[in-house]
Parts: sequence; C-alpha cells; structure tokens
Amino acid sequence: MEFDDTVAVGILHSLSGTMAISESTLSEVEKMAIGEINASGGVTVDGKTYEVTWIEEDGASDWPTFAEKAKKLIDQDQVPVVFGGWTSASRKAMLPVFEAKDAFLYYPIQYEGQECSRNIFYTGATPNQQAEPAVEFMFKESPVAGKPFFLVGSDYVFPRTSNTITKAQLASLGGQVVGEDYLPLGNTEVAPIIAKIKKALPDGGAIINTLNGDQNVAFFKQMQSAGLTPDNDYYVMSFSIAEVEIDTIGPEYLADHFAAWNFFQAIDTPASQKFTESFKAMYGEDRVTNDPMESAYNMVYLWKAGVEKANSFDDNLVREALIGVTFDAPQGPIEVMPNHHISQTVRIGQVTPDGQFAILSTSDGPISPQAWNQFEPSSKGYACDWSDPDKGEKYLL
Amino acid sequence: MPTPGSPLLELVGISVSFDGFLALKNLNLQLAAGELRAVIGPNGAGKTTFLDVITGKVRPQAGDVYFRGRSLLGCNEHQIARLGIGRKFQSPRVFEQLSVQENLSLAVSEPKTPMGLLRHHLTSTQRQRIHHLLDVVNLAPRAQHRAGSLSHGQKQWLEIGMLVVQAPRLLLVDEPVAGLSDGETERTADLLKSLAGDHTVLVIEHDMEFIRRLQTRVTVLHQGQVLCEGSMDQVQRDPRVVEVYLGASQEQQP
Amino acid sequence: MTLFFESLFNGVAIGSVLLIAALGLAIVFGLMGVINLAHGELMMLGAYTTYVVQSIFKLPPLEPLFGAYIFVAVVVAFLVSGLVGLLLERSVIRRLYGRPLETLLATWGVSLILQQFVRTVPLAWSTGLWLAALLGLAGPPVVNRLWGPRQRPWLLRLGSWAVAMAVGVVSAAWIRGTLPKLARASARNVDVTAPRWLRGGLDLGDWTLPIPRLVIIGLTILAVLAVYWFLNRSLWGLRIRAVTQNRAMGDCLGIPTQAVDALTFAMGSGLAGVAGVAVSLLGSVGPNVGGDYIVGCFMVVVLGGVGSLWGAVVAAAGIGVLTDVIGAGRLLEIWPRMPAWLQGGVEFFATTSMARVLIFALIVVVLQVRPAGLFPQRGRMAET
Amino acid sequence: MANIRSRWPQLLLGVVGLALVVALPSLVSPFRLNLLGRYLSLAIVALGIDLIWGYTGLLSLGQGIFFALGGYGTAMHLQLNCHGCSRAPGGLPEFFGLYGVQQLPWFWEPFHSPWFTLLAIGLVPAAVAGLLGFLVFRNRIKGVYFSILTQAALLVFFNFFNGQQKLINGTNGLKTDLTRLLGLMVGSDTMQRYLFWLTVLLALLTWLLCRWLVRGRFGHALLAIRDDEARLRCLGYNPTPFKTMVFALAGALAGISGALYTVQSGIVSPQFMAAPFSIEMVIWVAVGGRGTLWGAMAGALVINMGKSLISEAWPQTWLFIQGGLFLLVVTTLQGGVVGWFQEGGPRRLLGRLGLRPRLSTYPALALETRQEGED
Repeated sequence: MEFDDTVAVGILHSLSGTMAISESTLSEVEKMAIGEINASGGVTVDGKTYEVTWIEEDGASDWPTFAEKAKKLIDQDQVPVVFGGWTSASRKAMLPVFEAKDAFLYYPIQYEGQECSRNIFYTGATPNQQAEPAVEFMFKESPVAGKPFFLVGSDYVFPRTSNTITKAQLASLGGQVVGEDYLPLGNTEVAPIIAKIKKALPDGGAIINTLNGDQNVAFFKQMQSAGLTPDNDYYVMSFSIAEVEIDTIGPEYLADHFAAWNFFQAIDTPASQKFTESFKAMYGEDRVTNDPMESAYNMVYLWKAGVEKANSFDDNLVREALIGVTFDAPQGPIEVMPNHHISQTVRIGQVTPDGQFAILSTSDGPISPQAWNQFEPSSKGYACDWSDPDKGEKYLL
Repeated sequence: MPTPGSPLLELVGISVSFDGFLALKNLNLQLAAGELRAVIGPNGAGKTTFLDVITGKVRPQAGDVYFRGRSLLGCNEHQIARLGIGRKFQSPRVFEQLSVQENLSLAVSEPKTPMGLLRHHLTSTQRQRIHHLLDVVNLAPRAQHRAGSLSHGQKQWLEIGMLVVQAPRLLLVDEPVAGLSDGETERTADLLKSLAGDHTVLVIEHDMEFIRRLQTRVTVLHQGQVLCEGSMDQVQRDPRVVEVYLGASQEQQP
Repeated sequence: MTLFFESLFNGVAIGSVLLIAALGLAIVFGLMGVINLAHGELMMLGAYTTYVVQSIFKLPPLEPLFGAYIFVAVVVAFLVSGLVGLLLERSVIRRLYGRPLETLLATWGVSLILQQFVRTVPLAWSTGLWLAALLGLAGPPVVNRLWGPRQRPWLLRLGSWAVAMAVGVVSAAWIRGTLPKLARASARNVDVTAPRWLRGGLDLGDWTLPIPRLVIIGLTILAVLAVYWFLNRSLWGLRIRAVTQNRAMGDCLGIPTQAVDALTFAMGSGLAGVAGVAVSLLGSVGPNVGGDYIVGCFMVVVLGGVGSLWGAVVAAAGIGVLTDVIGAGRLLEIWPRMPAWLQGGVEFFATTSMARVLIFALIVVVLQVRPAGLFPQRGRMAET
Repeated sequence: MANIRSRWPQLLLGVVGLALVVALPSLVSPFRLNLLGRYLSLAIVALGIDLIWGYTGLLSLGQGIFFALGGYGTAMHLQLNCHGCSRAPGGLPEFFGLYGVQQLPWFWEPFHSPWFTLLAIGLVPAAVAGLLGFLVFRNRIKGVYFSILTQAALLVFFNFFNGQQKLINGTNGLKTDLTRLLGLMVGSDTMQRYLFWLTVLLALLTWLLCRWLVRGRFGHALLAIRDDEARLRCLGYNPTPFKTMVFALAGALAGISGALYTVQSGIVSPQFMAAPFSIEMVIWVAVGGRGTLWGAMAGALVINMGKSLISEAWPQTWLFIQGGLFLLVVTTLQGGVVGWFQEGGPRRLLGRLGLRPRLSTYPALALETRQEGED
C-alpha cells in the first residue's frame, strides 16, 4: 500500500515492572488496531493518506517515569496523541504534563471517576458504568441479595475512591456495609483480611473486591481454603478481574464469582468475535481478550475517526471533533460524550469453570458516563462538558 | 582522688569466661605509676583477654578494675582511652589508607569529637609532638606515605607512635616486637624504657630476650591467674614457671 | 477461647510462611555470613518449578496422580533452587567471602537477572536448561559411585555433559510441543492450582482450618527438624559447624572447606525452593514473587539472631502472631472496654499495612535491648 | 608556587564547564535539559551515599526515605501555595476532595511558610536519619545488619506513605508541575531552566562541602571507622556521633536531592521509597567509584543517562544490564570506574592486551608510590 506520509503516535504502557503483566496486553492491542487501520488505508487528512507508526516508551510501573516519558513523547517526539496508562496513579502523574503542555492522552481503563481533564480522553468505564450496576446487582439480584457487604481492596486510590462511592450507594439503597480493609501494594499476606471477613460476615454475604493484580491470587486461593466459597454463600464481585486474570489465577478458584464489565470475550456478536479472532491470530491461540484490551482497541479507532472528522492532527481541533463520534465496537455501539468519556453497555458476568464468563445481564443499550459521581456527596449534582466553554470541567447541573 | 603511693591500675579478682571456658580466674594485679611491667605467659594464659578487660572490650563476670582509684567497669572503650589508657594491639593495627602523619594527627587530636575535628586546627604544640614522634619512631622520611605501604616493623612503630603521641598515663603494649629484626627489637626496648617514668607501661611479650632487655619486673600469667612476679632472673628460676612454661612451650610452640 | 486459638493459629500460619522462607536465608547468613538478596528469586524459581511440575502432571499418563504432584514439586524445587544456588556460589559468592556488603550488592544483581530471566526465557527452555545442568553435574559422581572410578575422568565428564545437553534439548522440545503454555516467554503470572485435597478447609465446628496453611505448617516443621538433624547429627553438618567456627583450622584438619561452602549455600538455596512451593499454594506465582517475601525474611533473621535456628523460629512465630493481632484489630476484641484515645490508635494500626509499620518499630525497639537479636550466639568471636 | 602552572588545566576546565552550563539550555531541547537537571540532582544523593558508604563503610539501602521526605516537603509547600490551581472544598489541595478531607492535617500547616519548607527539606530528613542512625549505631549494629535495617525502614516508610491517602495522597503522590513558584509555573520551560542552574550550583556546593569534609581529619576519622572501628575507639574516639552525624548529613543531602528531583520531574510519590530505587543509588556510587567524590557524581549522571537511553531503545534489557553492571563492579572493578583509572587500570589493560610492554621495573614502582603520596 502506498501512503503519502507517516504519522507517529505515542504508546506509553509499562513494559517492565509489576504492571507489565497487564499493561503489555494493551500495547499489543493498540499495535493490532494500528495495523488494521493501516491495512485499510491509513488515516486520511486533507486528502492525503498517512501510514500510522508508533513510538513506544516504557512506563516501567513507576509513576514518575510515566511523567518523564510523557514529556519525552510530547517534547522530543512531538507525537499528536499518546495512548497510555493503566493505574490511576500513572494517569494522575501524567495529567499535569498533558495539561501543562496542552497535549492529549487517551486512557483506556475503567477508573474511579471524579476527574474530567480537558487533556485526557477516557475510554474506560466510569463508576456508573461498572461499579454502580455491579453493586446494585449484588444487592438486588445475586444469590446473596439483601445480605451485608464487605469491601476489600488494594491500598491505593481506585479501591479507596470506588469503595467510598459504593458505601454512599449502598446507604441510599438501604444495604449494609459491615467492614472494609485494604492490602498494601506488594503484600500478599491476606490472612488477617480473611479473618476479618469471616468475623464480619458469619452467614455469608457479598464481597466487593477491588484488589489489584497478584493480590487477587492470594485472596481467592485463601478464601477458598478458609471455606468462604459460593457454596457457603460468599460471593465476590470483582472490578479488576477479567479473562486475562482468570487465566493467571486459575478458574478453579474463581468459578461462580462475579465481575462487571462492558466487554466480555463471551459476547456473541460478529464484531466481538472478529476482535478476539484477530488478536488470537496475531498473538497466539491460547491468548484471551478482555475489557481493558477492547477499550484500548476502541480508542485507537476513535482517534482515527476524530482526526478524519477534524481533518487535522491538531489536538485542539481533534478534541472538538471527537465529541459525538461513534464507533461500532466489539461490545456494541459506543459514542464519545461531551465529558470526554464514552457511553457504553454494562454487563454482569459469572465465572465459568472453563475460565470464561457467562453473561447474566446486559444493560438496555449504552449508558451515559458520569465523570462526577452522583452518590458521593462532594460531587453530587456536578457534571462535566467540554463542548460548552461555560461549563467545562465541573459545573452544577 | 588517688592517694599518693596508691597503685595507678589495680585489677581485683577478675574472672572472665567464654561459653564456660575460664579465660581469667580471680586475677589480681597492681601497677604503680611510672612503672614498666612485663607480662609473660604461655599461649592461652589469658594475656590478651586481660588487656581486653582493662580497655573495656570484654566485661568480666566478676571482679573490678580500678584506674587511679576509679572503677573502669561500665565505661566504654573510648571513655577508658580518654582517661589516659592507650593500647597497642597484638598485630599492628594502623589506618592503612591514611598517611603516617594523618595517623598520628588523628591520635593527637583533642577533643576527639566530630565538631572538635572540624572546628579546631592542630595546635603548634600538637604539631611539634607529631614531628618529634616521627623522629622517635624513625618515620619522618615516610610521613606522607600511606601507612599501608609501610613494612611490618614500621607499622609496629607507627602504632607505638600513635600511642605515645596521645600522652597517655598508661600504655598497654601487646607484643610490640613480633616480627621485628634484632636491631628494631633493641630500639623498641630502648624506646619503652625511655617512656617509663613519665608514663606507666605494661608490655606483653613472648620474646624473652626482649623482656630481659627491659630490665624490669615481670608477671607470669598461667591459665588466667598470676603464677608469680619478680625480676626476670627470679622468675626464670621459679620451678613452677619452668614447668608450665617449658612444658607448655614444648607442646605448643611450633 | 476460640478467639485465642484462632489468633494463635493465624499467627502460627503467617509465621510458618515467614519461617520456611527465612530458613535458608538464616542458614546461609548464620553459617557463612553471606546475605543473599537473591533468596527471594530462588523462592520464585521454586514456585515456577511447582508450576512446571503441575503442568506435566496434568498430562494424560500422569493425571491420575495429580493429587500427589505437590510432593514431587517439593523435591524438584529443592533440587532446582539448590542447583542454581550451587552455580551462584561457584561463580560469584565464592569470590566475595569476607566482604559481606559486596556480596549483598552482587546478589541483588543476580536477583535482577533471575527476574528478567523468567520473563524472557520460555519455561520450556529453562526446564531443559536446569535439567541439563543437573545431569551434567551429577553424572560423573553418580557413575563413579555406581561403577567405580573411571580411568579417563575427562571422557566421563564430556560424555555426561553431552548426554545432559541432549536430554535438555529433547525435553525442552518435548515440553514445547506438548504444553504450549510453557513454550512462550511471558512476564505474566502463572496459575498454580493446588490439588483438590489441598484446596479446602478442615471444619472444626464453627471454625475452619485452611488445609494449605496446615500443610505449610507441617512442611515448615519438617524443614526445621531436617535442618536441625542435618547440622547437628550428620557428618556434613559437623563439618559445616566446624568450618563456621574456625575456617583455617577446618582447612588444616582436611575438611574440604570449599565443598562445605558450596554445600551450605546450595542447601540454603534448596530450602528457598521448598519455600517457593509453599508460597505458590497461597498466592501468585510470577517474576515479582521474591520481592514480596524477602524483607520479611530479613526481619526474622535479624530479630532471631544470626545463626540461631531457635531464634528464627521464635522470631517468625512472634512476627506472625503480632501481624494477626495488630493487623486484624484483635486487640479491640481482647480488650473491648479500652479507653477511647487508645482505641483510636489501635484502629489506626489495624490495617495490614500499618501493622507492618508497627512491627518494624517494635523490632527496632527490641534491638535496643538485644542488639544481636533475641538469641544471639555467644562466644569469643561474637564482637570484633 | 610551582603549583600555579599545574593548576592551569583545572582552571581552564572550570571556565569551559561554567560556559557550558550557562549555554546548555540553548543547546539542548528542554526535555533533555530537564533530564540532565534531574540526573544532576541525583548526583547530590550519590555524594551523600559516598560519604556514608565510600568513606565510612556504612551501606544504607534506605536513602530513598530521605530523598522522598525532601521531595514531599517541597511538593507540600507548592501544593499549599498553588494560586489558581483547582481546589477541594475549604481551599485545600485538590486531592483531599477525593477522600472527603475537610481539615488540613496538622503537619501540613508549617509548610505554608517558604522558609520553614527550605529548612525542612534538609533538616527533616537529617533528623529522621539522625534518630534512626543513633538508635542503630549506639548498639554497634553495623555491616549487613545496618543495611538490612535501613531496607526495612524503607519498607515501613513506603507502606506508610502508600497507605495514608487522607494525609498525603497515598500511591498517587503529590504533583508540582502545575503549581507556581515565585510567580512562574514550575513545569514551564523557563522555570525548569532556572531549576537546572540551581541544581548545578547546589551540586557544586555539595561537592565542595564533601571535599572539605573528607580531606580533613574528620574525613580521616571516617576512613578510620570504615577500616578499623575498634582501633579508633582505643584512640579515645566514640564512633557513634561520627556515624550519626555523617548519616544525618547524607540524609540531608538526600532530602535536597529529592526536592530538586521532585520539582524537575513534576511529581513525588512513594515510588521514591521503593526498594529497587534505593539500591540503584548505591550502584551509581559503586560503578562510579566509591571513596572518590567525582566517581559518585559521574556514576549517578552516566548510569541514569544510560538507563534513559537504553530503556528508550530496548525497555526489556535494562534489568539485565543493571544486574550485569552490579556483578561486574562488585567482582572485578571494586574501585569503580574512577578507582580503576586511578589505580592504573588502563595501563594494565593495555599491557594485558599486549599493546604496551608491562612496566614493572623499580622506577615505575617508585613513581607509583610517589603519586600516591601526593594525592
């Protein structure tokens, strides 16, 4: 294929360190999407076709490094866009860099919300697109409906904030939270937490789990051996466990527990199957796809659509053009909303013994994202709208 | 305050044991001010342990050590050193990365605190002492050389120099002539003799010729106890000494 | 009363993981004065070994025996980590005896390399590699013992290395073929699934004892007894103790001190491998698993006193119980009518992370009273 | 007086260096300049490590604590005095809003004052180091024990800062890029240029301070502690205050270094207290040459540059390279690179390669000892 020119985008995930396990899959998917875009004619701007190439940097699971590498991609390599990040901490570290330099970051992970930067485009779920429906499901429809809740998470910002919201939500639903605990990052001794859960939920209940990476393994293994299993009415709803994680934890430990996502590999639509098949063809038959990967895949396509709509690579033009762009994603149709988040479909899945999810419920069509949470008192009544200069980051509805 | 005539150093009933092995047993010893005393004894007699007790490195299980009438038990090594007890170790221990002069200036410095070293320069008296000592121990030409580059004998002397430059009341000298040539041994003996009087000197040594040259009172240690005391001739004639010493030396000396 | 036993059990359970992880470290540190910062990575190798053994036991001919794979894994992990330890001692540590700080830094370098090694070398190939190294090293002595000394030792050595390489390559290729999961290098964690009998809990009325914890406690007791027996009752143990106390004298008495060093280090490393099997039952297995445990191990060694097996046992149990009592907020249950100001403080520390902070502070306090640990070794050489 | 002639090259070097420093911001891109400034600030912590390890023989694996404390102090001040930043209710720094904190934690209060902050950057780390050091050294804990304890202390601080979201924003850390200092945005190119110069100046001053310390009798006492502490005690020295003081000083230097590093990288986070970072600091010194001040500084600069460049090109290989460097330096290059040059390494290497006849005659040896005597 002949291109008139090339455009290099920035990819910034952890390729080394603890987060490399998860983040490297995003980098793989983004490269796959770029390959697909090139195969179908690249990006067209002003009648010229551009081949998309990439400059990849390693965030090394270290937040300051993310900030440094973001500076490098913007200043040194002058990329028009950066796809990157996973942890909230890495996003928070990069945010001032992108704001100071008025550049644009595309961030693919479901997160705690309470943020709405002009210089970030969020393609993951906000709490009302994942956590809130999940908690509502546990409280109303799950096998432990009506029973008390225990919240457990890793000790950093996403679990803490997410649990603050969950507590506010359960209070308004009339549910009961009987305890919460946080495991420091890098610590896998979960025995004290399990002892607390056992004490707080003597007759079973719902456990909302926002543990991170490796810690899930220890948690589920020891939950099972302590007898806190679905058979005994202990059901865990996890916000960070997708197909990739099941693969490394082992379905034996996870079977019958729940997760909430926008995308599951098990979604039975042509777009979804094509996505999974392309990925397997490129990276190996035994690989699986999951929600963060789908989200990363979407954001590359949304960027292309935004650029072509703006007819320019310029950040500020793309930023405006992006709002209202739609894409037929593997999860179903999505649309970019004025608050730099996207509307998405919400699904609840239950882990099956073969390491996949059985989809139990699907929302009626895409749900609009709320950057500012409506259960949390400090942000209640606020919204974000970048299409209107008078509203911006945070305005009262 | 020590009364005149009372001993400078007094060990009373010292016992030390390591894991059940009694290194010192009820050891008693007195040293008068200005005295030069030699201590001999076969290997394992407890000579070095006895110095360790005085300098605070080893705490005895029983007994007490008095220096100028004051108990040393409970004092740290550096406190004891500051009271005026200097020690030369068995194998020469000098600071090999420092030059000869730097070794001596560390020893002569006063007060020996971080701020003392940073704030005060060496006084002219202190510098004179260093120069004098460099001449005495014959190291003036090598003053700027690293101590590590000195020969064994020169290190021995440097260490003695470091002791003397502090002007301690009591010098504890552990095997000062081990590995020295005859000439050097002779000079060392003369040096120690010249120090006695102004200082009190306690010498531990294996070399009988050297001890004889010191012409002084000798204490024989055996199995952690004082076996006998007297002049070299007296001691050598004592049958007990002959028995333990010669007997032991036949077995143990290589 | 249940509270007391539950707390005790939890504490002992946490402590036993610490102890089994720290045991090898304590031996190497206590006997050789070597701080091995790659100890955690040797554990990681043990955990990966468990994964490989488990994967092989999932294949049809062995599948009925799956429930027993863990026993095989313990032995193989001991051999693999011991072998790596042996190579490490021969190549690096040996040059650094008497320079503990340098050893510490060098072993940190080794730990980085081992971490990156499991990320970049597919498990199939590394399995082949360790197998080949094991056969190549063990071949000549075994042949000599079975059929008497050979006439041309170099030929034997050459032959055994050739056979070893062939076996290594063939087995690596076979694993690549039959277990595609092991064929590709990956920075991702792997799933070690305990056999079914090891996954549940033992029900005692309203109290459940997790079986993996019981097994680890058992394994730890066994390991401690084995180490005790080895050091105090066997010939090599006698030699090790002799060399520890006086190396020069040991040399003079004809004790092969170099072999003693190598053996001690290999044994400590092998124990790390066994610890790796144990932790794979509890948590994740990945390149970073070593880092999670190493500082805890050091705390046990420092608190217990160098070279004291008994000290390590008490320290591990103590830290374990404290972790549980503080971290799970049990103080409030033990003493429900605590004054309010104290209650605030207790709650502040009643999280796992703050419990760690407090325990470290306590260790520093203990060291003020007993600088050489709880059970220091006494002796003439104690302080120089 | 004959020395003046031999000083010419040094003087020339100084002038060229100064010109380079002044001109550098217009020669390289802001990004590279920023990197250089950050690495230069790391040279300051390296100097501190050289003091305690290279000269005094105390291997601290916990310098990250003091480094981060300096960084946090700066960032707290900047966050409090951030005019025009978005704020949480009550005018608190924004992140407090995430956790519903209404009241500024007490220990933030004094950081409103710039003078207090400037003092705290050095004194808080020094006080923490001094206290920890005193407790440890008093009991004659040294060698690997000391290293392990510092590493454990590091872990404790890491846990504490990571876990205390409501007090200090936990894992996320504190950001400075969008804050203002003296009316300029900290992340702006102009401010970064000033910060670069400030870093050069402070690095130079630190170097002079360390040089003054190690050349005098104080430095000799440190070497004596390293080589034979028991002997020094018997000379009437108490090593504890020396060690405590030098450890506290190294802590202060780490704090200053952390403060400079934070404003130039735009964020301070508990990651600064992660174990690997603190051990890396030791490698810089080891590779550069411990016991030589230049070596420590050069090691920090060169290794970090190398890390940046290598990880841009091959992100996966850095750990291998780092591990290898460790082994190489520890097993064969004990004096580090600078030490290797000083000990005549290049000549030996050439000799070994057969490129130059070996000089092992008496005049050569004499020459060598004389050189030793001179420096």
